[in-house]
Amino acid sequence: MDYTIKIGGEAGQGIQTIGDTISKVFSRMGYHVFTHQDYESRVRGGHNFYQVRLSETMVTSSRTQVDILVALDKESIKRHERELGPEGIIVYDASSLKERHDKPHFLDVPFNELSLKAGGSPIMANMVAIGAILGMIGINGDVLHSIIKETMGNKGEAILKQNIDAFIAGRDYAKANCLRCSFFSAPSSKPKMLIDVNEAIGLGAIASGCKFYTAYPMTPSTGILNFFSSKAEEYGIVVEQAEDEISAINMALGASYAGVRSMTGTSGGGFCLMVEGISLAGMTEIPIVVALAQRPAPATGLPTRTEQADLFLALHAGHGEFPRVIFAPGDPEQAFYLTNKAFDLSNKYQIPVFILTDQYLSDSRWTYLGFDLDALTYRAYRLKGDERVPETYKRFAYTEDGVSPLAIPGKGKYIVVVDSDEHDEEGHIIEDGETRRLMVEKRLFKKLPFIKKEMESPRLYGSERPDIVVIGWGSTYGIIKEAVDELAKRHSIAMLHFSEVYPFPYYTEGFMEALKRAKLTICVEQNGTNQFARLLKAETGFDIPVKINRYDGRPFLLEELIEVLNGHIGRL
Amino acid sequence: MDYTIKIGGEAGQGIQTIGDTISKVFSRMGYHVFTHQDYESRVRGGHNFYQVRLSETMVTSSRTQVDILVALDKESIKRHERELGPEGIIVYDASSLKERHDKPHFLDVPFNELSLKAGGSPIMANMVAIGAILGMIGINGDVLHSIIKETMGNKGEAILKQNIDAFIAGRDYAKANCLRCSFFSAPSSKPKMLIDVNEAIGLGAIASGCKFYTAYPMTPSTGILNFFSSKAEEYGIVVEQAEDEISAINMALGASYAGVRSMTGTSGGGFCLMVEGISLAGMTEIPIVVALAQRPAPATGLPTRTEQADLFLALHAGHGEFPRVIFAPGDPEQAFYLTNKAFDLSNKYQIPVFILTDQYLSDSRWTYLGFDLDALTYRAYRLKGDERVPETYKRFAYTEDGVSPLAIPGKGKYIVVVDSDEHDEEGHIIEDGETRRLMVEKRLFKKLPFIKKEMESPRLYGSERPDIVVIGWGSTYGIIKEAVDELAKRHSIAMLHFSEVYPFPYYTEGFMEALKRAKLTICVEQNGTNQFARLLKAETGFDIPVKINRYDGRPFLLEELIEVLNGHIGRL
Amino acid sequence: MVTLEDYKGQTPAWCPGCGNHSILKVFKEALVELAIEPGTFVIVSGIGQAGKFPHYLRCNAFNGLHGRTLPVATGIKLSSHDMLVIAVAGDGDCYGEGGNHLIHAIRRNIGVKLFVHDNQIYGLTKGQASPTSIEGMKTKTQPFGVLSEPLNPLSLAVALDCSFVARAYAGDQEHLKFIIKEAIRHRGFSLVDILQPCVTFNKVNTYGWYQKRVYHIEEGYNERDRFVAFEKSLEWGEKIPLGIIYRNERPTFEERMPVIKDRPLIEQEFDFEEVKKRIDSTLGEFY
Amino acid sequence: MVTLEDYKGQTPAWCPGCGNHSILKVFKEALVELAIEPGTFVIVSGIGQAGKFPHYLRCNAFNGLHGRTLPVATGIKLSSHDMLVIAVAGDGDCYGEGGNHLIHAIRRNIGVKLFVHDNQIYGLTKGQASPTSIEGMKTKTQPFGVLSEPLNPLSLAVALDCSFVARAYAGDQEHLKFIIKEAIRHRGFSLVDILQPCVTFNKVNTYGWYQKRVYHIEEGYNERDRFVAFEKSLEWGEKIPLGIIYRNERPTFEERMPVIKDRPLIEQEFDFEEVKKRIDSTLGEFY
Ligand SMILES: Cc1ncc(C[n+]2csc(CCOP(=O)(O)OP(=O)(O)O)c2C)c(N)n1
Ligand SMILES: Cc1ncc(C[n+]2csc(CCOP(=O)(O)OP(=O)(O)O)c2C)c(N)n1
Ligand code: SF4
Ligand code: SF4
Ligand SMILES: [Mg+2]
Ligand SMILES: [Mg+2]
Repeated sequence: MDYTIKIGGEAGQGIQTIGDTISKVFSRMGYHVFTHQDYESRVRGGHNFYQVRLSETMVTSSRTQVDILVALDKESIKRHERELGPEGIIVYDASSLKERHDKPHFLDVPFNELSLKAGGSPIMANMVAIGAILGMIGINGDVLHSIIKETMGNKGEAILKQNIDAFIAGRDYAKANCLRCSFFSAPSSKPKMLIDVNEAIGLGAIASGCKFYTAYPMTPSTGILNFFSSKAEEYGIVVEQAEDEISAINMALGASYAGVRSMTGTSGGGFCLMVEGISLAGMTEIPIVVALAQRPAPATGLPTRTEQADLFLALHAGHGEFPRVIFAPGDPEQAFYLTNKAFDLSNKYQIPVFILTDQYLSDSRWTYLGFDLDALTYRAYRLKGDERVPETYKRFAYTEDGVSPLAIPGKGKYIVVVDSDEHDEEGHIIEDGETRRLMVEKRLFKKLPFIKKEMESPRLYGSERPDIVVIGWGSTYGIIKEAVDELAKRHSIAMLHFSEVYPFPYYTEGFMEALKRAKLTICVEQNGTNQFARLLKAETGFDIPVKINRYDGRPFLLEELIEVLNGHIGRL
Repeated sequence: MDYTIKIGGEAGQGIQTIGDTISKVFSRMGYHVFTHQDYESRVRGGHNFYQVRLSETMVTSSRTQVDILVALDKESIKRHERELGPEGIIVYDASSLKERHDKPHFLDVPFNELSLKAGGSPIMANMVAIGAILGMIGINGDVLHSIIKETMGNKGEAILKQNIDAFIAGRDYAKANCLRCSFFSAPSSKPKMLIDVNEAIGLGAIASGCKFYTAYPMTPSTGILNFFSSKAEEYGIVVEQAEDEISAINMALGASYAGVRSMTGTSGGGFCLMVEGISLAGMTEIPIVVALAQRPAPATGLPTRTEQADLFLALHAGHGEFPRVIFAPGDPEQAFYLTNKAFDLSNKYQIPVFILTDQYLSDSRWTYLGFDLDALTYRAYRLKGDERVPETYKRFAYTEDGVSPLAIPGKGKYIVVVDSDEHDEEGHIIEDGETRRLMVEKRLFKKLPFIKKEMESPRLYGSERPDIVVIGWGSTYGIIKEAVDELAKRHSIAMLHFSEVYPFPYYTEGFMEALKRAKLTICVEQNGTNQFARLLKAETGFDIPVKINRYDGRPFLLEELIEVLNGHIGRL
Repeated sequence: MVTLEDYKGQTPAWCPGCGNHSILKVFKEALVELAIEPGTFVIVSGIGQAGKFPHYLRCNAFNGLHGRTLPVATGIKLSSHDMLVIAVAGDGDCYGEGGNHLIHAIRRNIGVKLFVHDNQIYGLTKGQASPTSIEGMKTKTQPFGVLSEPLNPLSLAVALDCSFVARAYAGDQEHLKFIIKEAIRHRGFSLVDILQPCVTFNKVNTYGWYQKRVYHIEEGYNERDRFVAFEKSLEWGEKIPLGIIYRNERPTFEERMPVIKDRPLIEQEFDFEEVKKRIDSTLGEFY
Repeated sequence: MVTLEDYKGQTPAWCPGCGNHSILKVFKEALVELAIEPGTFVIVSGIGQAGKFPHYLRCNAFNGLHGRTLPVATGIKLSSHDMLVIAVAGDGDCYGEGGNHLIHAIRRNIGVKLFVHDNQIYGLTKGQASPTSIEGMKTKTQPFGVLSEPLNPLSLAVALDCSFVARAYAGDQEHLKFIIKEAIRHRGFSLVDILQPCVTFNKVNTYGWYQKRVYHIEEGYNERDRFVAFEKSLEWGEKIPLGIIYRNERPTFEERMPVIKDRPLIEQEFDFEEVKKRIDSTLGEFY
């Protein structure tokens, strides 16, 4: 079982409800699910779609070939009919689309009529559609009942019943009328967790003691702000929508100075506005975690599409020289653990740590059996309370490893002074060259080797001594992984995936060996200028000869990537 | 004749007046002059100095060894006595310093007393000091008379006379009392031009048709704003101090869109705030020139000191991918011509061009015989007027070289639409991947090869087939040049200086050959992380083995650099 | 003669029923009635639903960054001050991200006409509170409701002596048109805050909500009296005044900038050879 | 007992005669009189002459970026709201670069006490016009004199319903001390604009200039009436009022933020094991 269901239509037609609901049904039934979304920068109209892949084995990417296309408008048929697989079916409501298709791969389900019959409103037409999808695959939908109850619980029994009736009507109609339907459902198993990367980052942050999140809304980073907001009360988190991104990062730095683990998140243009604040974090050695959800740029670009073109910006954001760490998780699970590591390193070394994601990852959901909370780390690095901090406390005391003890202001007789100017050990402005030199060495040179040691090597997945290595970073993880799985049937191939992107780890021998002995190395990036390949070259000297780039704002899809990879392999 | 005069004292004591005036006297007398300044981020007090080197041959750096130290306070003696050369003299006013030195290399000149005698105020004590300096070297000071007249012309005859009397008193006193003085003045020759890099940038911009300069004050870039302000009326330039740097760059982009060549300038933190605007320039393909005067960072850092640590920031400022050009002039002359080239390239390719300087360069003055105005270029790239622009004009029309015709809005029936979102040929928002792909190719890939062809190779100075190559960029030009001149007496050595820093020129063979065949290559940078050496490696694969860095905010001085270079050469 | 046809632009991507549609319609009508040709003026906008405005009518357009409408408009106006320069912004755009520029544009009294589509919400980013959102309003990012006092743009403008301050309402088209025309005719900086229902995300400030509250400022109101204006600007809640709140005739920035007094900057031809000669004499100052 | 000695900090790098010296002196005295211990509060500042302030007395200090004083202070206050959080800024710092944050800090009514050292000039960068510089003032970067209307921070604050708005003068130390104490005692956000002569660069607004004009607001003035306050805030020129212009008792932001109502954020201990258990149950929502 490996089906792809695509729901297409205009913004505001309920595509997201349908997609979210069926994914939840599938994951709760124990299937593996991968979803991705494609939408325009508008609130109503245009053309959007939501793609759900389900399987009884792990799936981590979207496929080109569609099995069930739910067309909520004509445009969806026009655009996506060609994507239909040989057994594929297009479900639509002929009367509301005002167009009838008589070809055998069309199934007309009167969404509206059935929902009205069930006593429902137009929103319930979506329930009929959900019913039709499940019916076609042969899923009964008991799970759906409870999901409907959970999400609509407070809307009253009557609405609830109408929804369920609508669902049943759709399901039964599809069962009865889809004579060509050859789908089957694998036996269900243990419920899976269905989660996206923004939720995973939020959870990872909360589990790491983050108590302060401030941001200015910006797609696709807003999901993190939403998540924090939704958990603010429960976990006692101060969440504040700032007046702009400059304020957001400065507030977060204020909170961190005051002793609270804090974080901010943004996207391209918003990140640009934080660049000066990042430099301030560098100078004042205040721990801060910044999530940067990339989208196609320059400027406003394509606000709801995907790209991986802000790596160099993150690498060099902020004037002057100071250490930083950059993570680029490949999936929500990595995001969860890396966010935890981000907080730990940021507080341990008193540096800014960036978590890079992108729209594709932000709008994808993945299934897991669960997250291992015992793999999380929490170490309190702050000096706390009068008893442990001497009155002569110096915020920037010179130390062996460059890390000075970090005390909390207002809690004793000592004082905590930080300064954006170059400063002495006490934090006061200086002018002399010698102190400057010592502070650069403390802040930058002394810390760097320790930070490098913390970095994990990239993940080599697939053949252990591969002829072909496909290199990726961040959000291409899932798709490269599946492509490699597929190609491994005929080739000695492996994926080398970097989720800890910078600084490069010290002991690079392991993966460098794989790169050097491979006959073919290929770097896959969602950008036009091979940013990661250039970074790898700068850091290791290794020049990846073949690059696959996509910069039209759309993610790679499985069959497409396999085809391009095959093309290169064929030329070996 | 190669004398270094250092004036030391507190901010507000008139160090700058003395330094500026004597430099002007020397340059007008036809000597070559090089000056540099060292001052604190305060308006009164602290310790500052101004160093003037004069010679009958070209000088392009500051020396460690001082010949005449004018000590306006005790601190200056404490700090700088040790810098005195074997024939050196310290001039001071024992009564105002309330300390007397009887060693032979001290010359007590009663600045205050003599100025009071000349009927003057404390400011005139500086005139006495100027007189003393000139008297010691044996300069009569007729030139000074006219300089005083030019700068104080409007203050009335009485003041003028007092000043000249004070000068004469100082001069004659020094002549009579400096028995140990062994200085002599070479015969004077054709007057030289004495200019700094901010003035040169301003002049270069004006000569290139720049009519709009907006900025927010920030040391050391403020000099450019001052210069534009001083010439606003004469040249009809709109100069506006913006409310912040974000406004400055956006205003400048507005003006450029409207058809006016425009520019902005700033330093570290201010540049950070412009980063989003730079990305906007990239997306809208609006020509813009940005001067970035570097200073030690991160954050506020050392606001009045020098560093070259924002190269990577300039290289990657702005989210997303778009072309840019970076110049880093080595002296005012290069700055003048490169600013002209910056405007030309920026308008030709509709891209942002950055001019990187730093505090050292901003606060140094250099002498020249003159600038060659015939070497300037001006080409009007704008479509102008109804007659030449069709009503169907498309701002972002696809073209062979990626450059679309640029029309001026409001001048005809056509319309000019630009958008920070991804857009079609007409400038309207789009969502589809195909247009996106085409626009990335137009904006970035098509233009890049043409831009690369415009770049000049770095300057190889010294031996033609050098064993030793000393590499630098930007403001280290003058010092490396003189160091190489000195070392060339005993070694086969050359300087390779980059003032056109990015993109790297196509035909790199010339200089690459020199690098490859050299026995020793050394990169000299005013930063801690070898930014230029890393860029060179990334662009050419060549790894410079030896690096000389300084990151305490102070510039290299000649003898020091020679010594360090000699150390490396000795190990050959 | 300009007709509405001449103003045909792209098809709006706004939700059906959105207040922006009325504003667009009325705006075009006002331009036609003022006989302004499409190619002769420019609209600068930021990012947001309002930011898309200039794409939907035929005009010169600079759709810039979120929050940065006014600096761009100022740069254009200073370059080409005989051209009509209009700025269109959202409430988040102009009072949130771009708040600083508003203050300083008012101080300059630059002759830009600013129309803020004030829907008291972030529309394009799907319903977060804006600086004008009502206290207590719950959204996905204001889990405890809005905790800040809403910004009153009109009071702010009056306090800063803004030379034209008005409020209009997307649901009152005739009046809106009148205000648009007055704002365009005004010499200095004009701020028009247009109440614009967002039918999708703002479920508080609906057409009905506004309809019940808005009224036209009474005849005889002295829009030149700053104290009266301040008092009027504070009216909000049960009664919301529409009209010109405040107006003065301070000199504009472009009038005060000497170098463009005689001729717009863009009309001052650059004569390279002539300038080189002058530069040559300027270089003389450095000897 | 705290004494002035306890407040000894670095030696000021200000010019002799600068108004900042008096402010510093009076500020320390006020702290001593309020019996505030050096380690118990924090001063946040930006960049400028005023920005150096916290180095010159013994206190917790965050000397941040130019213009960004208020966001930092807000972050600190929200984290540790039982701590006194003071913000010190220059006029360029706070009304120029940081103007947007001022607007929104006032909206929030965050309990930060802001003191603006208003010398009507950019001091540290050597004499450019600031947003409060008088019209027509010529400087090296305003070759035609200042062309904009000066910003009136008090009117702006009153318009935004700022909960404490006052003006003081560095040359009137007793009164300044009174205002500093009142501002510190006030619960919500306080804005104190302190007229501070810059003896080096501002040759217009000198001690003499101020001395001739300032007067204490008359007894019986109703500082709780917003209209009266607005009128008073506009007084400037021949007569410049000193005193509390406006005051109200709006709830503060920290009082309204539910999660810190009971205990400051910083006091809410993070119990890793306990949180992991709760995360475990939150993860349940994703099944
Ligand atoms: C620097 C930056 N930050 C954030 C965004 C994301 N963003 C786009 S529009 C918008 C707010 C929209 O609200 P408003 O300005 O009120 O306009 P509306 O959509 O309501 O008309 C935001 C936050 C952005 N584009 N740029
Ligand atoms: C982002 C940024 N822009 C510019 C500067 C340069 N700068 C430092 S202080 C200052 C203005 C000082 O004026 P004000 O805030 O009034 O303080 P004052 O020195 O008068 O007390 C400026 C522009 C900076 N440090 N950072
Ligand atoms: S979301 Fe609101 S503001 Fe945006 S188009 Fe829809 S109704 Fe209008
Ligand atoms: S420059 Fe002005 S503000 Fe700065 S210290 Fe001197 S007198 Fe004070
Ligand atoms: Mg809005
Ligand atoms: Mg000031």
